[in-house]
Amino acid sequence: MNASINVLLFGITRDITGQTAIQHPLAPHARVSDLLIQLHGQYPRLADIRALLVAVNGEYAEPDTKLKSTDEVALIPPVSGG
Amino acid sequence: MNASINVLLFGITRDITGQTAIQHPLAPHARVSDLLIQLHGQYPRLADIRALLVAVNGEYAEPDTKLKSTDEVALIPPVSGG
Amino acid sequence: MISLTSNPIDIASAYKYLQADGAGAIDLFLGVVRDNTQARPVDRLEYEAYDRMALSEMKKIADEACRRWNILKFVVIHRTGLLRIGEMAVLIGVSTPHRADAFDATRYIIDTIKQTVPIWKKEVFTDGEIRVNATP
Amino acid sequence: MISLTSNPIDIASAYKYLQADGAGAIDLFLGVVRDNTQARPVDRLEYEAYDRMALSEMKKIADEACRRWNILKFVVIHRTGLLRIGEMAVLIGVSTPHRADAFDATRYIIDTIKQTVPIWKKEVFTDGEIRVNATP
Repeated sequence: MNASINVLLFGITRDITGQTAIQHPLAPHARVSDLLIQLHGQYPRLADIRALLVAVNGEYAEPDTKLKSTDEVALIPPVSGG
Repeated sequence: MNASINVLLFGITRDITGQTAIQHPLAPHARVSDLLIQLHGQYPRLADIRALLVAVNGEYAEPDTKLKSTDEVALIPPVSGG
Repeated sequence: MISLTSNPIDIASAYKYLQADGAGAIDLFLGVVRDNTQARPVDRLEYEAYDRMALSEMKKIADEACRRWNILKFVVIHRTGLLRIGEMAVLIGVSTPHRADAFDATRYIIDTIKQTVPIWKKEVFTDGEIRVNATP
Repeated sequence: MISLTSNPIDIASAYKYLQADGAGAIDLFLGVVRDNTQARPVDRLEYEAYDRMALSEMKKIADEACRRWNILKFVVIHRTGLLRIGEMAVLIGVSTPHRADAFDATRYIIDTIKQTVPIWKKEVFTDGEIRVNATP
């Protein structure tokens, strides 16, 4: 049984993927940067976003943050609220 | 017949004079500074006000502004609105 | 819109007046009667104005703000008479396309009002003492 | 008070909430939907938020403002969903004893919200084109 992780999508990442969330396979010891590389492979247009950040459990995360399958991950393209 | 000028009083100048306006004799060719000197003589406590300005017809006036009897003069102690 | 009034200032109608299709930002500054001045308990304030000149000086300030910033609409309302704790003494409102102008203009208007507009505040402290012309 | 809401923002209740006996100044900033972006006519906006994180990021910003300035009460309300021209997208309100703090804190809060809070705007132009993620 392979582990997977839930990735929430917002803003332009919804338009690129056509989805509001995806289940993505999670390799053991995977970090945020590993997940991003895989998602870029799957959705090349994600690489066009000039500053794509990742949140883990509702907090901005660093590229070397480790992931576990119970984490809530979210792709955060440049915000435009206010 | 002596000319006179109407002087409106506001703020602390009302408390000092006990009035909201006074009629003051107006010498020929009198300027704002002449009027202030006379009023200081009559109400010495006016000299305690750290920056007493004078308005003529609703505009801040200079000490050398000439006065005529039809002018509306007002004593403007430091303002404290807002 | 510039006014002096002895009635309570209504924020909703000021907001309504400030609306403009090109407005992306509205800043509203409210000057309120606080319960103390330099830690001394205040009971109430009384504002007195040289009405005609207060209006013309407020207009000069608003005109200058309109020269300096891209202002779509503005409201300047100063209350006179007896005011209790929590009541609004002054409302300044500015609508602009972008927010920096709204903040800068509103701040300029209130700062300048406090320097040049012939309105005077009498502070009545809870111990009964009255102070005239304390500049803040 | 911090909230995200899909209902129209009510300025009167925000003002009521901001009142405090020690407040001498209240600044209210309203971000409003304007009829154009860079001279291009806008029909409507749609705001989408990562709710849980938007709330926690707004709280961080307000907490930091409370550390920097003497704030008595604050209100931060961001609207989500479909907004028409003239509707309020965001309201920031701060009450303080003195006015400089109210202006500085309000401006800090709105500036920082635009940088860090996960809320996204979709602009729908009158010609039907949709633009996502244009940062202002």
